[in-house]
Amino acid sequence: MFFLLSVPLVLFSLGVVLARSPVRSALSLVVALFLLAVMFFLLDARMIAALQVIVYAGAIMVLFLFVIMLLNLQHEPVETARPGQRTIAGAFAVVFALVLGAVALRGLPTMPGPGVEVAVTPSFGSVESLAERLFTRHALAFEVTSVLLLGAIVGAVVLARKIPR
Amino acid sequence: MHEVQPAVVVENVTFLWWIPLLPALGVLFHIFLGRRVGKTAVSVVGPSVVAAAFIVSLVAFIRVWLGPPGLVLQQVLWSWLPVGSLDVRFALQVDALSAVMILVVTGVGFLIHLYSVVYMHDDPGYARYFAYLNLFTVAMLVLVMADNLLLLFVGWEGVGLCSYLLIGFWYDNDANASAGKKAFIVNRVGDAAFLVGIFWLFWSFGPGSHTFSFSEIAERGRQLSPAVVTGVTLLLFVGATGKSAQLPLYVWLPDAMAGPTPVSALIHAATMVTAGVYMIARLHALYELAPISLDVVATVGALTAVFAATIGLVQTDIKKVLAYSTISQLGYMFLAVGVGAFSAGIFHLLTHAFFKALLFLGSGSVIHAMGGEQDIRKMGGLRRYLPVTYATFLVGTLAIAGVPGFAGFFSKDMILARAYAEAPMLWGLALVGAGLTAFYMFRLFFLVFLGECRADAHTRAHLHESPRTMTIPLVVLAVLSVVGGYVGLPEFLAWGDRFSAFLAPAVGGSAHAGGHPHLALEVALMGASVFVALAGIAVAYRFYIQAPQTPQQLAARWRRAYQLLWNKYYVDELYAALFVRPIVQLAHVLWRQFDVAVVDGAVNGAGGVVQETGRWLRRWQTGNVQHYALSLLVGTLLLLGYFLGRG
Amino acid sequence: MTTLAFPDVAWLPLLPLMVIGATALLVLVADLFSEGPDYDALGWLGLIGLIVAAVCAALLWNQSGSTLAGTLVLDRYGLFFTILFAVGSGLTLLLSMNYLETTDIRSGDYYTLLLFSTVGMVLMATSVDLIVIFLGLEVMSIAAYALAGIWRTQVRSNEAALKYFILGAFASGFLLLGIALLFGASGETLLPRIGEVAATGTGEQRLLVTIGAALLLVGFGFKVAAAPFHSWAPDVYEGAPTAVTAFMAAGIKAAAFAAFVRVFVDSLGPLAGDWRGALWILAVLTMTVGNVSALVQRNIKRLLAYSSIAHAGYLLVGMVAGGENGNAAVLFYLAVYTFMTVGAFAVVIALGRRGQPHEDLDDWAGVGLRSPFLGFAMTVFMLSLAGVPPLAGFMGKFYLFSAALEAGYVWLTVIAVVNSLVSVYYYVGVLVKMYMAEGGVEAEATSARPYLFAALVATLAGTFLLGLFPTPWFEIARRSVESLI
Amino acid sequence: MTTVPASWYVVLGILLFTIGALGVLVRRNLIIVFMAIELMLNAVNLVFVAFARQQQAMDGQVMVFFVMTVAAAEAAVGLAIILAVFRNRETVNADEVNLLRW
Repeated sequence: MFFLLSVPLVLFSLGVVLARSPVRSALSLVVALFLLAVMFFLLDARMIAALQVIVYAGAIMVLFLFVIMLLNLQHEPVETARPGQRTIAGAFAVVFALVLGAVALRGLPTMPGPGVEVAVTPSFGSVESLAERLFTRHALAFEVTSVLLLGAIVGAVVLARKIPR
Repeated sequence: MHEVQPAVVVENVTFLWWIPLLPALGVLFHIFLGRRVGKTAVSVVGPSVVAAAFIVSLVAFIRVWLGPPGLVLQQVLWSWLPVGSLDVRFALQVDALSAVMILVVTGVGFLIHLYSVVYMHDDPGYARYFAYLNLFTVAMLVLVMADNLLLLFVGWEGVGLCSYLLIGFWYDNDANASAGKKAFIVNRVGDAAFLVGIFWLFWSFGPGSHTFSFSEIAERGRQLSPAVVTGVTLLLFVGATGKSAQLPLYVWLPDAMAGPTPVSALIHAATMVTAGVYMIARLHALYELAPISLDVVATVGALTAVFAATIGLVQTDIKKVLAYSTISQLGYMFLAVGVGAFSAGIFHLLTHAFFKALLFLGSGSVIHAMGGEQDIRKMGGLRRYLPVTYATFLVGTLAIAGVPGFAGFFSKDMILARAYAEAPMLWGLALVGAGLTAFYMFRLFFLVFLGECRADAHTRAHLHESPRTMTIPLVVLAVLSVVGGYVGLPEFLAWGDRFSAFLAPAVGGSAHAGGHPHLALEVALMGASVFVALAGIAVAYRFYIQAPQTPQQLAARWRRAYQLLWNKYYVDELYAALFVRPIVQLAHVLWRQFDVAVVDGAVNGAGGVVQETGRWLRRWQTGNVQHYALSLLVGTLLLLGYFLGRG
Repeated sequence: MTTLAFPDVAWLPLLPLMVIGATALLVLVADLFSEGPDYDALGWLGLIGLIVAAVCAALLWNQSGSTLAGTLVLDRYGLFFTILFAVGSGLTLLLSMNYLETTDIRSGDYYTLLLFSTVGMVLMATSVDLIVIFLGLEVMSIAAYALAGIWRTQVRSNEAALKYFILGAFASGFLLLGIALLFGASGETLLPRIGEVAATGTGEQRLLVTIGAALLLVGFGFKVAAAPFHSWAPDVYEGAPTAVTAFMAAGIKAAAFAAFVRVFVDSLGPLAGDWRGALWILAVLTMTVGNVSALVQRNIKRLLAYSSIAHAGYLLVGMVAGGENGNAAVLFYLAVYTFMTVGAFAVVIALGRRGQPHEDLDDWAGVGLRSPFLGFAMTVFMLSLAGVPPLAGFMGKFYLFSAALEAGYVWLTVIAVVNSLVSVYYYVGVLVKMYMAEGGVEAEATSARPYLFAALVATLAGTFLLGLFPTPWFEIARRSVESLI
Repeated sequence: MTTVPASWYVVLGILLFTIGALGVLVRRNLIIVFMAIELMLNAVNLVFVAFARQQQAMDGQVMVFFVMTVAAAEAAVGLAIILAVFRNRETVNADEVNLLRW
């Protein structure tokens, strides 16, 4: 099941990065996000999986598509490509993935705490359990998100509002 | 040498701060009102604030002089850094050493301010000029009145800044700008060492309360390991070689002559460049704990003295000659402090301030009269046109050449006598330097004032003596260049060495405390230096007054006499071939190859490398956001690599 | 339905935060009812709010405690930074009030965003929960992205916002991944718990923590503009509206350091052996790149940007030194830096006019002579930045470098001293332009711009005060770091 | 069904993170660059959820909630910035936004 999901996930992610048309990139991203939601579900994060679909695939991606349509950008701007940069960036990215991947593989399996194969309590990942943590232990962070969103709204409005003549 | 440390008597007073404050008020006046109130007001305020500071300094001096030996006037303005292990205060102090220095700074400073009133009168940046000059005075006063090393560093940086500004005063001239830059870069090197020295000293004192005051440094220095003291003192000395233009950091000073002449007189001859000597004298207790450092100081001083003198032989720019002679004379001062004759070094500092300021101001008067010409090959015979300048310049030349009776003689003799006792090799070097000094100074004098006038007709028609405001400082300085030496006579004459006795509480044992040289020996040494000086003068006379005409004229008229003279001249030739020419050539080599190529190259090179690096780094800043992101990723990888490499 | 036990709220630790937040909302609402073109009232409102917040923080000085499940603490460290941010933002507000008149920026939004950003900064300094620190950083940054681009008709302002945003979000990704790894190692995001794992965890846990620390270093290194994560800074500083640049140089850098120091000292302290070496390298690189690059700059804002990078390097020296003195020196220097850099930018603003920003150094020729006050102010700020005694910058460097020496980092100190001496070159270069050349522009009389004048006087006073009487302030900084460690 | 260890999910997350970072580095279109950043954030979310499962700590899932909020806030401001750039320059090509340099 993991491989069934992860292979297309990686492919669609690459699609985001490699597709020529921005719309195709965006759609690849939507699919990747859906696949991620399924993964969350597999990891007993039910509430998060639902939020992923609603907030990400639903709201944020619509915003992206909206802007793409607004700017009417059908194709990638002419590539003034420096092939060097792609190669270098690719090489560094591969090294980065290898290093961190190796660390994760080395560091994790023997870590204390149950692995994924161990069952969890039924309520793990439910709305209640999430809310229970969110409104107690993370009450401050939760309040801060309101400030964050308000600030973002003000910022976005300031920047995108029609320029007064 | 310093067994008897006279007890220090500290007296708290409240008037010391007026000494730097008065010129500081002058700075504010010039900057904020200078352009509005006009030149007359600036001309009055500029010199008079310094004069007022001089009067206050005089009061301080007299109180120290008449007070008990070892009296230190002190004014604590406020506690600057009373935290934890530090208790540095903003405190001014005047002991015997500082008393001498503030008199020099304000006294000579005042005369040079006065002189500038006329000299700079037509300059559009008149108020600006006086602002800088006053500011310099403030910084220099802080430097010499500081009671701790940090405050001294405040002044140290301040004078450097003013010097930099004043060298580049005529900013529209590229040479000036680059000279200013050079001074700046070279002094960075020195200051870096200086600062590291201060930090190291602070660090090595370890926990406990530090005031960084000089008395504390003297006291605690004894508890430090000799290696640390040697290291610290050497680093501080590197700073001094930068500020006081010693080997190998002297190169900026000749270029600094691009600034206005009164500036050269004040900053680059009389006061700022002596800061290094002052600093070592001030920290004499520390230096005395580090014999190696003292040896280095003395050796560098002696080498510089000879080295700069040889270069002085072949210079044709009147101010360049004086510049190299300044470097050379500073070398004598370092030699003095290096052999432990701190009061002799300060004594020479004092007399040098008089006669070198005189010579610079005199050269300014000459340049003024010649319409800006500085090439001595185009001068000559100026005696007729500039009688006052001529007479005073002669006094200055006699003084620097070490002719008996003039100030320079006494101070240089004191140094030589002590050097002979401590390090005969260095004494020999210094003696050679003295001869060379007499030679090139009189060469300068002869070429400028005697013989035929080689100026073009236009310049000659405009030759005139400088106005009173310029000649009065000359005369005053000339008088000082004579009588200034009599405060420190050799022990066996009249009232003896009052100067060293006065300074003794501040800089440790008097010059002769290490045991009197035998009277006969002292007289012999004196004779040697007199002989060398006179020989130098004689050679100069022969070369630049007699020789040019003699060969041809005599050859044409009297064959026999010509033969005779020819033979004599042949001796001269031989002599010249054997001694003079190699020296001259060496001088050329040193000047052209070493000075210009190596040292200049190194300085410009170091600056250039940094600049180039800057340009190179700049190319990475492409403006492309993805390049930036890439650099971020690369940085991340390097960090990860580092952390994993350790773990 | 389960009942949730909402944690007990101790309100005192929240007080300064809530005052600033309430002020932001108040300004936001007031903006709806105010008619242009004079928005001074909004500026005053913000200023009063910040002053009240600073006073509250000062009154809480001897209190301590925590609130909301221990995620927010009341300690001197946080209070010190709260006051510092209030001062920095207040000064920025003050100089903005005259600056905005010369731009097309609508003041109401501007002030609101500035205050929101300050809220984020205070959160970064007072929280001990990584997730709250991250959210605070985002609150601060998102407002700052918008502020950088707030002069919408200016292409340079747009570009600055874009670069800041793309790179900022990119760096946030790394920071977040770092937090994720720390969470993976400890199952927590509270700093003390992570500290325990870092100290006593198994080898695998510590491996994760180490890598997480490296990634956190990237995120914080980016925000403080440490090389090689500095490349955004020159472009963004140059392009952003000048008042915003001042805010970034003073406030945002200080906030990033506040979180940086707290996270690394408080929770990653056991790994100090690892990260000190990395910081050593970063410090050297940052100082050198900043100073050397600044030598060849012609634009004053860009020059100050590189100078700001170099200063991040000096501050890292203090972090490497560590201990009470090193960390206190960082705090002290941040306070010093706030005054001098805001002051320098204030002079830049004073020289600009509507449509003519006068940011090229050639425009500065002779300014010192024509406008003695501006010249004097700039001289003080430049010399202070260069570290010339007895100004504040010197004292700051003195504390930083002697802390490094005390900790035994001799070479680092030497490199830092050499660097600060190199920096004198370009700072004095500005002075030379101002005093030694002719032909620049005429500045508007400062008396016509009272707020700007007030900001200049305040920053000058700060620069002198911290330089001439540093002790009580350093003592405060020292007390502030006592609560760490 | 879920028999793979949590570390595999973490590795997958890191892989996705890297793909996102690669997108930031190589794409010219600023909107796609921005989408790549969103992908990076999502990759971190996966890491959080995996850790949460392994540690049996709900906090990891709460983190995801916050990251989503941050992503939404960034999206709002980021797209507004890109819009503003487009209005002034008629381009969303990263290579053409390079007035500020050196």
